[in-house]
Amino acid sequence: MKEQRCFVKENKKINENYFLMKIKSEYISKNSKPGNFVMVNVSETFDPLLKRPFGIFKSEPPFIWLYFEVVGKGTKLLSNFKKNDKISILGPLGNSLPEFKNKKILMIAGGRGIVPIFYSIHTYSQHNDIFLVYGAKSEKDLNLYEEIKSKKLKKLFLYTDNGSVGKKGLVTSDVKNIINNNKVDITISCGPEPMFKTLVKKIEHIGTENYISMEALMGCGFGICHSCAKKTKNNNYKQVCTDGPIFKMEDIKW
Amino acid sequence: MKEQRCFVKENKKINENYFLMKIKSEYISKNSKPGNFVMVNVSETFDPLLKRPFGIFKSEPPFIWLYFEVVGKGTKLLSNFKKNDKISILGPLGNSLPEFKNKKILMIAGGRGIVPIFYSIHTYSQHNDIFLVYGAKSEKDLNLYEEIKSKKLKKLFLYTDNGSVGKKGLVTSDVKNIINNNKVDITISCGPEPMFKTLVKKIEHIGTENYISMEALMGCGFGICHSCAKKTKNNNYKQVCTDGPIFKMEDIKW
Amino acid sequence: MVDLSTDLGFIKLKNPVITASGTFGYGEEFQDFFNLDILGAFVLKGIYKNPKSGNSPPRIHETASGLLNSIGLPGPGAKELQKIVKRIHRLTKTPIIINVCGESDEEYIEVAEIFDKMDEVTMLELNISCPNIKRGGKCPAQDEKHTYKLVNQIKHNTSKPLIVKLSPNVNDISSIAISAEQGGADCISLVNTFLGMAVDLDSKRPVFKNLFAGLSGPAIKPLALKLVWETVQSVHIPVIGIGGITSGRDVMEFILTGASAVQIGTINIVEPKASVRIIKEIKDIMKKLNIESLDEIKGKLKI
Amino acid sequence: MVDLSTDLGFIKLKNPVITASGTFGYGEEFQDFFNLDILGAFVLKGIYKNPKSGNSPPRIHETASGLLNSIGLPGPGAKELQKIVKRIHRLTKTPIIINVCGESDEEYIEVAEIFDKMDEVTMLELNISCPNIKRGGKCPAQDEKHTYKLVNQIKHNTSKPLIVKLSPNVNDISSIAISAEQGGADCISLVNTFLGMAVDLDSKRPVFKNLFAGLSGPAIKPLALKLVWETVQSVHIPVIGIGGITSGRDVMEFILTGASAVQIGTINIVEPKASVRIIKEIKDIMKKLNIESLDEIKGKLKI
Ligand SMILES: Cc1cc2nc3c(=O)[nH]c(=O)nc-3n(C[C@H](O)[C@H](O)[C@H](O)COP(=O)(O)OP(=O)(O)OC[C@H]3O[C@@H](n4cnc5c(N)ncnc54)[C@H](O)[C@@H]3O)c2cc1C
Ligand SMILES: Cc1cc2nc3c(=O)[nH]c(=O)nc-3n(C[C@H](O)[C@H](O)[C@H](O)COP(=O)(O)OP(=O)(O)OC[C@H]3O[C@@H](n4cnc5c(N)ncnc54)[C@H](O)[C@@H]3O)c2cc1C
Ligand SMILES: Cc1cc2nc3c(=O)[nH]c(=O)nc-3n(C[C@H](O)[C@H](O)[C@H](O)COP(=O)(O)O)c2cc1C
Ligand SMILES: Cc1cc2nc3c(=O)[nH]c(=O)nc-3n(C[C@H](O)[C@H](O)[C@H](O)COP(=O)(O)O)c2cc1C
Ligand code: FES
Ligand code: FES
Repeated sequence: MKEQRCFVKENKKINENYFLMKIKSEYISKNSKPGNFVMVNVSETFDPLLKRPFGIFKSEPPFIWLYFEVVGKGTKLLSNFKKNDKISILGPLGNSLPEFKNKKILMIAGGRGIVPIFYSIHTYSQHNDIFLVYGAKSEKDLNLYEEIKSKKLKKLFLYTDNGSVGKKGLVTSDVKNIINNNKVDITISCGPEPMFKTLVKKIEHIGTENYISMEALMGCGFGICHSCAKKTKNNNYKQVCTDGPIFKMEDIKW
Repeated sequence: MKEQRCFVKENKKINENYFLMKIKSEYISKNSKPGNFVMVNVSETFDPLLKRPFGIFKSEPPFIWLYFEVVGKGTKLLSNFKKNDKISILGPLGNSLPEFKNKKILMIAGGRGIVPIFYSIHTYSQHNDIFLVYGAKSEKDLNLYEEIKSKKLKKLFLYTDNGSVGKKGLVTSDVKNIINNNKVDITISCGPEPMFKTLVKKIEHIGTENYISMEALMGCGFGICHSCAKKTKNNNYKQVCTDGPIFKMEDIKW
Repeated sequence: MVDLSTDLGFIKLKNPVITASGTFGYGEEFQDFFNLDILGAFVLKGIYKNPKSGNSPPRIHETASGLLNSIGLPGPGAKELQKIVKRIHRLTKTPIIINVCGESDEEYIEVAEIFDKMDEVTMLELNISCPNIKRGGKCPAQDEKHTYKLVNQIKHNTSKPLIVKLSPNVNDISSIAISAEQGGADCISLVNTFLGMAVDLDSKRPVFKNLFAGLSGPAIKPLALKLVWETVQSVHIPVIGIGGITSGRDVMEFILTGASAVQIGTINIVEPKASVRIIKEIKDIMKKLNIESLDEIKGKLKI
Repeated sequence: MVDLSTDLGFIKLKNPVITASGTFGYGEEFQDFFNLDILGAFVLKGIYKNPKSGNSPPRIHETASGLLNSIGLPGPGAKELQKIVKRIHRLTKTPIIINVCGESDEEYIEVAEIFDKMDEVTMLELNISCPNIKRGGKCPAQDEKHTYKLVNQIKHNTSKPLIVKLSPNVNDISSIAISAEQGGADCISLVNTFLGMAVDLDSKRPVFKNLFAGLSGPAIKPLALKLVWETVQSVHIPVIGIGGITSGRDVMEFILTGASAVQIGTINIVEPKASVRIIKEIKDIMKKLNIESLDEIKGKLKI
């Protein structure tokens, strides 16, 4: 983990709300693993004051890619960065997924939850069978459709809220069947809180090993401010930034 | 006077500390006069909070040019603007110089004080004889040497602190002689406070009509915050943003 | 159609956006930017009985997301302001509020009386909280008894609705607010600026001759909101929230916290058309939240 | 060679940069970023006698150039911290300061006694100013008598140098500072965070369960500097300035104002190597100003 000033190499608008940013960082790209994230300084001034957390979408030394949604003031500023602008980033941060071999892995991604999932597909698809369930509001939010199709996937299931692409419905709709029909061993999921809540009910006791990648409000990203606390089943707090962002589904109190 | 979001058309580094920024604003360029300034929003966030004042260097509808020195946080941010970035500016602001015809005018510019002077040369050189005294720390700070030589000048006197170009010495060194030898009617000067102080002593009672363009710490730029107060000879305060920035030299309490 | 009007008891404003004293000149200066009719009301800059030239510069100093000021309330004096008031009243029917200042209780009373007589004036705002006083001095709003006494005297000598503007530089805002209410205030506005300080490393001097200056702007918003909350909890009269407001969202937050209206200050200096934008944003938020009138949200904070 | 050392009377620090409680973990977490030896001292995060899990989220809320926090002082308890202290003492010889917390006077005293016995601990900082207490509660530093009594009791039960950390949420900082001094404080540090509030328009709820939270960061710097000035004027013991410090220039401004050292807080969270940068900047400024030792500027504000 290091803080470095890096160069933005590209900041591509994928659609109205989503950007894909390529950043040059030898250090972070070489040391990152699926699940890791970075804290990004979106402004050189004190407003906004805090860095913002973003998962690592792809890492091909000496580059990493962030894939972000513009939701507020910080991400708006981030969307203004241009090629060759300097940007301070701290990373790689957080824990990561274990290694898997010869497993049937179901990945479940809702919206920008595709970020750690994409990295995981890249890493695990060589030695495992990957099934991907990817859902978004509408066609235009399924931004990475092409990028994803290029990956080595056993099966791809697409969902949109309005049915404009793939099936109409929630990403969680058929998960149980997919798991059973394909004898899935492991699930890895990332998405908004409601997605997790539905998912837990559906698959907690189904026998799969379930990993999730969580978001939380973060101050520091490296374990000192205690702002990213999440309650665990046994009523303790875990820190998403250092104990996570990857958790076992059953560890979290939903 | 209007606040508008405009496009930056160019932001050229002239040397380490100086930038020349071309901005598209039909409205400001058409309505500005020599002496006017604009308030520039250097950041979309609240840090820095206040806009920054800059003289209008050149105006050729639909464009205006600012010529600025990087001295602190706001001007640093301004130097980062790139072509096609949007920028909010309020202007044109302040009073302006009167019209002159068939006069011998001596312009005196120290450092970035060249800004209103350059605009004035442009405006007055057709119907008046213009003499220019321009001084800076060293050769590399005489950034606009070429631009200036292209203007229709009766005579140009250059000064640098170290003598690397022109005469070695202060911009004020020979002003008295220049005025006497060339039968100057009017002086227009802009520069740092110490330059004015010296100048006043040298030319206040010499019989010329002396205009100066002043700087002051500004909050609003349009007359409501009272932060730009300057004391006048009769111990009142004038507001540099609305009563100025152009003053008669003898009105100010030095 | 959303209804932005808000009832201060003694008057109904067409919307909750009032421009704050000292940041909006006499209103006239903003005519180039927008039609003054759109505002809920506007407060003129603070006025003493006699002309004042203000403090010697520097008068402002920028801080992170904030502004320190020690302007010193320059102004033409009450008599001259009366003429100006007549002039601006011809420009707009938006309620005009006079920000009454004084170096002594007597002066406060005199100034209040002068403007109380003017039909063009809708309300008086008693500025008992200006921090830009001499070193070591205290303003009336830093003392419960002084607040009570002064408000009470003015209430007895005037008939217009009286807003009392409080200082955040106190231990317990509730007790000061209650004193103002008991003294006869019809409404409380807060906050005025927070006392702060800046020094200049090169000259080794304080930036301001008065040593302290008043902090305003976005930096103070969370502090102001807390004081507004405490005030709303302790008095029965309406409260006008002030401090670091720059957006429709900020306005709605103050109203949710219990403010009946707001004043916007520093942002006027930075962005002259801020009020126009803010009023539009309020409408947009109300539509988004499916609120038809501000009463649906006013003071509805669930705690 | 500029001399950055500063004398607190009871101890000389190699430089005035101390990292503030709650923003520097136990120091260990910063090892990846820099060698802890460079610091003047560091304060561990606040500790109670027994383990505490902290407040329920959300625990932070960003404001303009500021941070509201209601972390609630989670920690492993005094016994566990003793082990940690031993471990970090092996990493660095930089003075370790314990930030002593308590829900009752007895708990403060117990915690202070526990760490008073540890050789690895250089100083105790009495955190009588944590704002993240139950709604409506007051911390000892908001009351002169309580401050005096508590400081006095702890002074009698311990032998290590005692820093007393004050709250900015008071009417008159001088009287509290004097109470602490009279109680036996060897040094005063201030400010802890300012009470602020935030609300969420969508849920119509306060952002924090505790309603209020503590504001820190650049936004508060001008307010903190003023309180430090007032404190320096009223006591004879050294003062450690805290509040919104992010640069060497800020540090020098606090020292010019009379602080003997500073603590840097929120910026550690934002920029983990901030202390390294700040120490370098102090050196650069001293060279530029032609100052060889901090004493040449300490408290030299010309007013
Ligand atoms: C470990 C981790 C990885 C993340 N990875 C990605 C990613 O790859 N791509 C992506 O687009 N986003 C990601 N996020 C979310 C991203 O950090 C937030 O969207 C961003 O911080 C919002 O900043 P803002 O200034 O634009 O929004 P703000 O103006 O601060 O707030 C806008 C909205 O976003 C919410 N929000 C603010 N901060 C966070 C936060 N830290 N976490 C969750 N919600 C927040 C606010 O509550 C508010 O509703 C990740 C978050 C975490 C914790
Ligand atoms: C009417 C007017 C016209 C101006 N025209 C030009 C111009 O054409 N080109 C140009 O480069 N500069 C011009 N200036 C000065 C310019 O406004 C300041 O240099 C700028 O505001 C500094 O901003 P900053 O954030 O970089 O500096 P800060 O970080 O705010 O401060 C850095 C230093 O600059 C000084 N400073 C800050 N604001 C001002 C100010 N408003 N006036 C004077 N000094 C200030 C500070 O005291 C400090 O010493 C003009 C100023 C005025 C009032
Ligand atoms: C430049 C300036 C001048 C001010 N003058 C006055 C004044 O004359 N009377 C008054 O009651 N308040 C005055 N104030 C305080 C504001 O009205 C307002 O209470 C304060 O700035 C907080 O609001 P804000 O953060 O929105 O600016 C002044 C504030 C500023 C910044
Ligand atoms: C996240 C966080 C946690 C804090 N925890 C403590 C603490 O445990 N004990 C304490 O005395 N102060 C604590 N503080 C206050 C800081 O030590 C410091 O006094 C305050 O933040 C002001 O300084 P700053 O503006 O540099 O952050 C905490 C502050 C923050 C932001
Ligand atoms: S974000 Fe600071 S501890 Fe996790
Ligand atoms: S800058 Fe505000 S009155 Fe001149």
